[in-house]
Amino acid sequence: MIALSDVLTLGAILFSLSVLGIFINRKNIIILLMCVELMLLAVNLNFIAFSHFSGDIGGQIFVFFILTVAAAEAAIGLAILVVLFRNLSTINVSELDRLKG
Amino acid sequence: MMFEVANMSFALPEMFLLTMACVILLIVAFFKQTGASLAYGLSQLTMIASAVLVYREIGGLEGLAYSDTYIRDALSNALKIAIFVINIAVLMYSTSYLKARDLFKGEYYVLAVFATLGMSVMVSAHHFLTLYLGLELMSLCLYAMVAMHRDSAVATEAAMKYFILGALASGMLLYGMSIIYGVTGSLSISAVATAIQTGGLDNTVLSFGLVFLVIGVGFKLGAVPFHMWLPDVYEGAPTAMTLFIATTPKLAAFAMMIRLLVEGLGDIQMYWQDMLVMLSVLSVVLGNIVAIAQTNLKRMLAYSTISHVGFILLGIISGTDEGYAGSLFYALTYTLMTLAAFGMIILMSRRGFEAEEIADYKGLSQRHPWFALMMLIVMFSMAGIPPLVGFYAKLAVIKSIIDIGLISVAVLVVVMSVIGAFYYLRVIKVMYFDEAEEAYEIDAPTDMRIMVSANAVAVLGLGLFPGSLMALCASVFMS
Amino acid sequence: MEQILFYCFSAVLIFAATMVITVRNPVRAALFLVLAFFTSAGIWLLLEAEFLALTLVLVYVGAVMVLFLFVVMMLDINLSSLQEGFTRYLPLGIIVAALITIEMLAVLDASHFGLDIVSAPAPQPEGYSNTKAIGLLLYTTYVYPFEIASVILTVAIIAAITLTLRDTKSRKAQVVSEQVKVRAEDRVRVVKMKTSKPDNDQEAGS
Amino acid sequence: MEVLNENLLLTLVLAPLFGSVIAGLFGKKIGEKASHTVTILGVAVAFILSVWVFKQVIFDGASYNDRVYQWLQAGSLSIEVGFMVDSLTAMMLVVVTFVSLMVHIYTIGYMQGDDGYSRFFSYISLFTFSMLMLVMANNFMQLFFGWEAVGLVSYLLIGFWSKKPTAIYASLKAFLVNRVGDFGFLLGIAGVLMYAGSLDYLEVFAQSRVTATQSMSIWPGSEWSAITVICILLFIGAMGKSAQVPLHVWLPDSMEGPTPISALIHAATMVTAGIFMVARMSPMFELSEAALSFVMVIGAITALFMGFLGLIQNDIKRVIAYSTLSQLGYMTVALGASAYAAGIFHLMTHAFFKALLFLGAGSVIMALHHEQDIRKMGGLKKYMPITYWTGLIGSLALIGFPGFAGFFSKDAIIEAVHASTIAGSDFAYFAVLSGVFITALYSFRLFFIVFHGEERFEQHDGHMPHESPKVVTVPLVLLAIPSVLAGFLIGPMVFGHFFADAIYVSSEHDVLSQLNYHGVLGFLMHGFVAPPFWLAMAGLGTAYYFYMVNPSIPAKLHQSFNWLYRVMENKYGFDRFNEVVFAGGARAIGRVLWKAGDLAVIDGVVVNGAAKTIGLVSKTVRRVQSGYLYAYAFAMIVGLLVLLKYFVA
Amino acid sequence: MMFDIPLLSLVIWLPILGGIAVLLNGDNVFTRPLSLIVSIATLYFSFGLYTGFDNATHEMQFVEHLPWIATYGIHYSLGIDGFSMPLIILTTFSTIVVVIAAWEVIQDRISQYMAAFLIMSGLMIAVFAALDVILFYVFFEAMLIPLFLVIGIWGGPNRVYATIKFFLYTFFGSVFLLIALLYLRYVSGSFAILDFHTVALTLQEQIWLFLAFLIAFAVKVPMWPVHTWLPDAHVEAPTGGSVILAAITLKIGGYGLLRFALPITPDAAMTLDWFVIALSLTAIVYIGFVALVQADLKKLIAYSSIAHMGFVTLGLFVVFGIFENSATGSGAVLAVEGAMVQMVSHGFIAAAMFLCVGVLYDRMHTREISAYGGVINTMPLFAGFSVFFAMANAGLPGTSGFVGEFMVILASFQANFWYAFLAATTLILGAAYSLWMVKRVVFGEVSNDNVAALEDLNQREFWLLTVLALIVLIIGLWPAPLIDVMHSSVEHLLTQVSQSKL
Repeated sequence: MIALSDVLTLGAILFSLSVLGIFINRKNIIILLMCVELMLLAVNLNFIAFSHFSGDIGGQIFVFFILTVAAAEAAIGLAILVVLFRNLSTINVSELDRLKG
Repeated sequence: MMFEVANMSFALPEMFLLTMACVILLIVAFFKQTGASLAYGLSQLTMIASAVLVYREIGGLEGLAYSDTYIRDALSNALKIAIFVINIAVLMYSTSYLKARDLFKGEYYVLAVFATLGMSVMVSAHHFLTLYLGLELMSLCLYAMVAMHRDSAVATEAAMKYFILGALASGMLLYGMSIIYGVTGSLSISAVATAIQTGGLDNTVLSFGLVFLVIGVGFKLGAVPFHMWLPDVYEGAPTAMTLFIATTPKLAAFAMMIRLLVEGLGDIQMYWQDMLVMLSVLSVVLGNIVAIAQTNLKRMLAYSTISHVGFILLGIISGTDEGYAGSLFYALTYTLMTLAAFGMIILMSRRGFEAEEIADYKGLSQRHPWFALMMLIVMFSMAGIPPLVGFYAKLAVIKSIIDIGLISVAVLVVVMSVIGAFYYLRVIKVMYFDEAEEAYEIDAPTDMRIMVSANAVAVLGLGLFPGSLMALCASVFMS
Repeated sequence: MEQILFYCFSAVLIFAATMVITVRNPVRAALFLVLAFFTSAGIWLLLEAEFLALTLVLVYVGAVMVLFLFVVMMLDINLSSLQEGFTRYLPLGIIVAALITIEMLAVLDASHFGLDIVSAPAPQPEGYSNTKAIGLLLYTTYVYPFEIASVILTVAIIAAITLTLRDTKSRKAQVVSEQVKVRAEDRVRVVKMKTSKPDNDQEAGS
Repeated sequence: MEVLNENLLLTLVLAPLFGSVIAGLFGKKIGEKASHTVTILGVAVAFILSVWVFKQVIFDGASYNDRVYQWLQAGSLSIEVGFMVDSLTAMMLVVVTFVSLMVHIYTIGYMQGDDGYSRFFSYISLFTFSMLMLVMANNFMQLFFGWEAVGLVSYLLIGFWSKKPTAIYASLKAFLVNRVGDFGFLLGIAGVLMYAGSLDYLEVFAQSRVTATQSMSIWPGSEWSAITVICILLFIGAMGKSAQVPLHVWLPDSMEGPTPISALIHAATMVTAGIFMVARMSPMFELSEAALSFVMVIGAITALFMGFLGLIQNDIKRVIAYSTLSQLGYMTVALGASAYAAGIFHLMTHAFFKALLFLGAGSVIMALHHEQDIRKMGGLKKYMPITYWTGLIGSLALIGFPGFAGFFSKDAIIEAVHASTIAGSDFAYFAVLSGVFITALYSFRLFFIVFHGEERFEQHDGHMPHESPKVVTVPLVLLAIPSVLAGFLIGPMVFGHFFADAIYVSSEHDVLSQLNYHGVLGFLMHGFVAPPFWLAMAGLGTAYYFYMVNPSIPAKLHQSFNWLYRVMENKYGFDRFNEVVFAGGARAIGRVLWKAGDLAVIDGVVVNGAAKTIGLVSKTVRRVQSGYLYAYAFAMIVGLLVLLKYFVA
Repeated sequence: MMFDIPLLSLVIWLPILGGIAVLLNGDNVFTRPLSLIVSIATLYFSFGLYTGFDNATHEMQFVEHLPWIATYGIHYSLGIDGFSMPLIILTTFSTIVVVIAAWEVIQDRISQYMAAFLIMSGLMIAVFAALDVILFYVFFEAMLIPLFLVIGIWGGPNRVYATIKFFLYTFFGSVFLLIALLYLRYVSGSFAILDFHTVALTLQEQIWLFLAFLIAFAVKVPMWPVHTWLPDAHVEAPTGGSVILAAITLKIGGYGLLRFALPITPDAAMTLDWFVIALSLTAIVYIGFVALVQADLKKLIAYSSIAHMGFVTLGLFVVFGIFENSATGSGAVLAVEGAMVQMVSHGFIAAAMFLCVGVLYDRMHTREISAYGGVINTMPLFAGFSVFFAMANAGLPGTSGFVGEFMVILASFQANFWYAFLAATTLILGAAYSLWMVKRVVFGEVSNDNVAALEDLNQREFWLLTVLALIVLIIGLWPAPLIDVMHSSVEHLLTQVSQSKL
């Protein structure tokens, strides 16, 4: 039997990995976007697990919406990325430092 | 759980907004030349009409609808009207800005109306799902708006940062929601509240989930340490977009905070209280201190926003209706003042001159005494000097935390507001005490001039007679 | 059996996720992400969320990840400059991530969510369709969110187009209606020129 | 008992004020003549009324003590402006108004042609008013008012020639030194109020026996008799005004002012205010032997040591100024010996002859075109007979030649001191006795050098010095008369009951009653055989020998006792000490407090330091906002971590 | 005492609305007369407060009470007693002085200048009349805005530093007041000052509240060591600014202590009286020395203001010592009334001194003492006034400067000999710095060509100074009318102060 805590642990690890990814990734914005996807994946895992263990389907509905929104988010994120690349000819995170202080 | 036709009209303003958004979208698509102007006119009409729609429903049926995903109450009515009305000014200001810079495109208005719809959904959300969707709807529009000035490197950089961090914060918020869902077994805020009230839940896990919710709220408001996006976005985005981001979304975020923390998790107030104290104190301290070193007015206002957010949180901390009312009052007046401040920046700017450096305001009082006076009013109001409305906002929230005995926090934040007064004074100093370096004319349209004046005068007028607005805020929470 | 599968999937998922954040080549990262999604879908199946598991594969792998790959390839990214090491910050990152994991696991451990506390649900009755259940809810209880989600997708389209679509003048597409409406005088202009009178300018000038 | 007419008293006081205001505000418009007329008229009215009051008080036993108006009321305390007229006041009134009148008249001549002619008249009339307020006060507040007002006028008059740096320096010095005295005086008044609960003289005196039993703790562990503290504090005021060591330093410098005011203020009236005050407070001083001793010792020191300085001065007015100091010392000694009447008597005689001497000196100065150095005088006898003779009378009175006014008063003091038994009386006796010799020596040194011997003055355009005009000589003569005759009032004034209603002497201190007084003639006769007379004669003889017969002796003495001369030329170093320690010290302290305290610590470290620190913090903290996405994410993650760490229950 | 017209509101709003009218009118020939008319009308109406005043009661008079912010129970609540009434008249009077003083001197943006002062005058009157703490605080703070602008716009070369320092300093002080007031409202459930007077508080609460009050008002007074804004502000301010600053603004600090610190937290005041007294005495002595070495005329007068205000705080806080030592208590009355008189008197004298400096500055454009010398030769009238006001500043009897100092010294002796001793040093120090300044500026030979070219007072300046001199003289010779109005209030205050709240 899968224990809820096991799934949640997996979710937590995924969450931490995505957080770590955002922090250590200093070069490529695309990977940052992927990290965000990973994080949403962790959240989804949580929702599905809770939904499964409580027998409430609401969680799954939520995941459904998250998937939808994530797709929309990815579209806009990539659009911004494209615009950014046109302006700067780079997607290097460490070169995005015009605004600071 | 059947579809309830009877309550269709609950979401009438949202429906109207959506319809109008689609209409505007079509108009923009089909009228290449006049589309933008038409879109502007229509979106203003939309805002007015939506406000009227909400206003007409005041005193009418209140409560939950659509399987508890939607709520109409005094708070939602008040905030929606505020959002719509303030957006009228926002649109007016930004139009003047956009026209001068080849950014005058219909898409802006489409996005603005959609963002307004998102805010409206957030304000009326009584379910994690609607809250999240509203938030995303609003955020996505905002991301796009920031990036809209496609040829500007800073704008796109700001958009990128805003987007990544926003997505990160959304992720955290969702994680928190999932935990709360796991504990309470419910996604509806009222059901969550009931579950917590019933008791028997694991407090550790609850507070664990709470942390993530607080981060999500803190990010949207711009509370330290989740504020990092804010200065960059304020500075990088075109002023018109900054204006948009800085005003009404804060009200929506305020609503989100109330819905989540107060209405949903009000019974574990003792947990989030301490967290918010930390966020609020950090915000006030950092916002005020870092603002001192700024030379860019927009960036300075960004840090000032951070400190104002700290004050808004203070009222929530108290956990009393009076405190919430104070917070609401603060949020509304903050919006009003920020509107005026950015309005002034737009008013002063023209093509090729953004008027966003503080030094750009040198000698304003000699060239344009009236607008210098308006800016003076706004700055003093932000600094919290009576008899301007900013003072009463601070008064209300400080009073609420003194009433719960957090006197040391009160002392700390007021001392920080003294420090904060310094950078507002510097703007006034530049306007009044320095000599103008170059002669420039204001070439803003008349409606813009009138609106900015009216805006600043409102800051003064509400300062002299804050009673009715305060009563309104109080009635939202005390009815 | 379920448990073993779960652990296997979990291991692969964690490995894939680790690779996503560590590989330098975004294409490989995207592919590892696809792997992560697939394994997740497996786990979701274990958790009886069949509809979502399939949606994940279809929507994410089929659409979103393709979009990612498309963008990666479309942009002429100088990969070499992006492939410099990140080892300097890795220790700090790992410490922070470890701390967060520890904090999170302290809450999410078996003492709060173990089987003895939250036991597995009874199996679904015969004939239960996860898809149908979701569908039913989606169009009744969650119709309002559903509508909003559609708006979000619309906005995403509008935003993406607004941002990326270059101004129309650069497009080479024909505008048929304009071609039809064209008149002769639009194309040919008869310029009446006087015979050369160089003195005029001088007179005017003098 | 008959009560004096209040309106007349008011007229008496206000008449000079009226003159002063007219001359002061409208002097330019109404002209010089009208100015001096109106002020002289005012003072004359005051003088006539004073005489009338004197007559009423002395012969008809009238008196007056009532309020004019209530100055203020605070709680149960009422502070009023009012008059108290008794024999002491009456006598002072006459002396003040008489001398003042003389000086007013004299001034017409002396100040002729001066730019500030009207102003000068305004000032001296204002002074008269102030002095009258002082002597007629029936309470401490008003006393203090008069006290300070005369100080103000003195300040204005010393600095009258405001272009002269020395004059304005002297005026500032005079005011400040007086203020030091007033400092004590005000504290004394505060003490009076505390222990008596009132500022009204009679109430205070009535309470003073109670006060005498009380003690106060100035610093922990020391109990002082309240009355002693109060009396000493009050006397510090007197020390300032009456120029007692060490607060005497202003008086010699005050000679920078025009000569008429040296006569009026710095010889006859104002400087005696301290003497008057102590006499007025006799019911209190009598209760504190310690205070009396203090008074006596201070007086004795002043009497002796200031006399010495008179010996070496070369400025005609300074010689007389030091003589004034010395004589004030005599009066103070008398007060210390509880011989108030003798002190007051000497005050009166001194007022006449010292005013006479000063005015005489002024006459000489005028004749020599404002030359004040006695080494540039000499042989003036034949040019200025009236001045000469009146000067001689004044000098004889000063040295106490029997028969002249000074003799009676001074001898009475010496006898009284001799009879006194309080601590310090032995020293005081020695001081006053030696003082007699010194007085005679410097007085006649001056006299001989100025009026006799060779003519050393510079001739202006060939004009020889000539006698002063009538307006100058008439006052000289009028003053000479009482300088001779006033002494014969010794019977009633010192040994009689003249001051019985005003001065209280406790029986154990009553030295005057121990003296054998058998009428004026007896006193006079006794004077010829008493040591003071012989000392005076010795002094006179020495002066004659040194400055008429063998003028080389002083020079030789100068050489052999050079160090002593130097000490004396430096006036015992008081001025230098004050200059360095007090004036310089105050400025140094001020500079240190300002630069180190205000500018460096409060402004520099705290205020601007805080601002700078905040600015620095701001600059540092903004670096956290590095612009890098991962830093922003990191901040959020740290925030998450902190929240998780501290707030997850 | 009922009046048909709300006199207090009239006196408050007339100058404010008048100021706005002046502002809207802009710079033209009407600006000055209009301002003058407004200020004179205000003075006229404020006399109504004096004539209609009932000396016999300590109750608030001319009371007005309207709801303002109903949600929080904040009222537009006005009223005056014996403390506020003299200060209000001082304010209305000073406004006229400022308007006249600026008549020819200010040429740049005259309407803004006049408007700022008129508005400020209304705000200050309101501070004295407010009976609701929030109303009080609003006016208390709002006052800073016009003053900030006045110093910043029409000030000297270093005005920016001075004005920001001034603003932040005072703002810093007053935020603690806000906290204290809100805490009191929490305890008492009301925003009315008079309700605060009766609310019970523990000693610890009182001490904290007291310290908050102290910081707020000590900065305003200003007490050592939070005084350093004043010299800078004065030096840079235009003459009118200095006059108002010295005449009124500082008084608000003293008034605040009277109105808040003493009656609301009497036990804390008693516990900490030594502290305030120590600061006051430091102000008197320390600042006296500092004033001595100033090379700038305005700085010197500014420092002297600090020293003089030391008497106000001293007078207010020696009452506890007096209660301890003497049974009669008339000393305490003397002390408090002395403090009040000192405030009023200092208002006139400091105003006059700053006007004198203004007269010189207008002609020579320097405030350095060393630039002057022998002014008496070219400006005899001015010299006369200078000497007079310097003497008044030095506390010469017969001038108003004497009365307050005299009362306070006399009273403080009853608390402790050394208090009086140190306070009395002002006799020497005050005279030293005042007269030394006069000596260097006024007396002596004409020191340079600039001085030789000086012109004496014109009619406007002459009459302005004359009126001030007369007032100084009248108060000095007969302070009873001034003091009589405050007896009842003082006695009431003393009963409040002597009754423990514990």
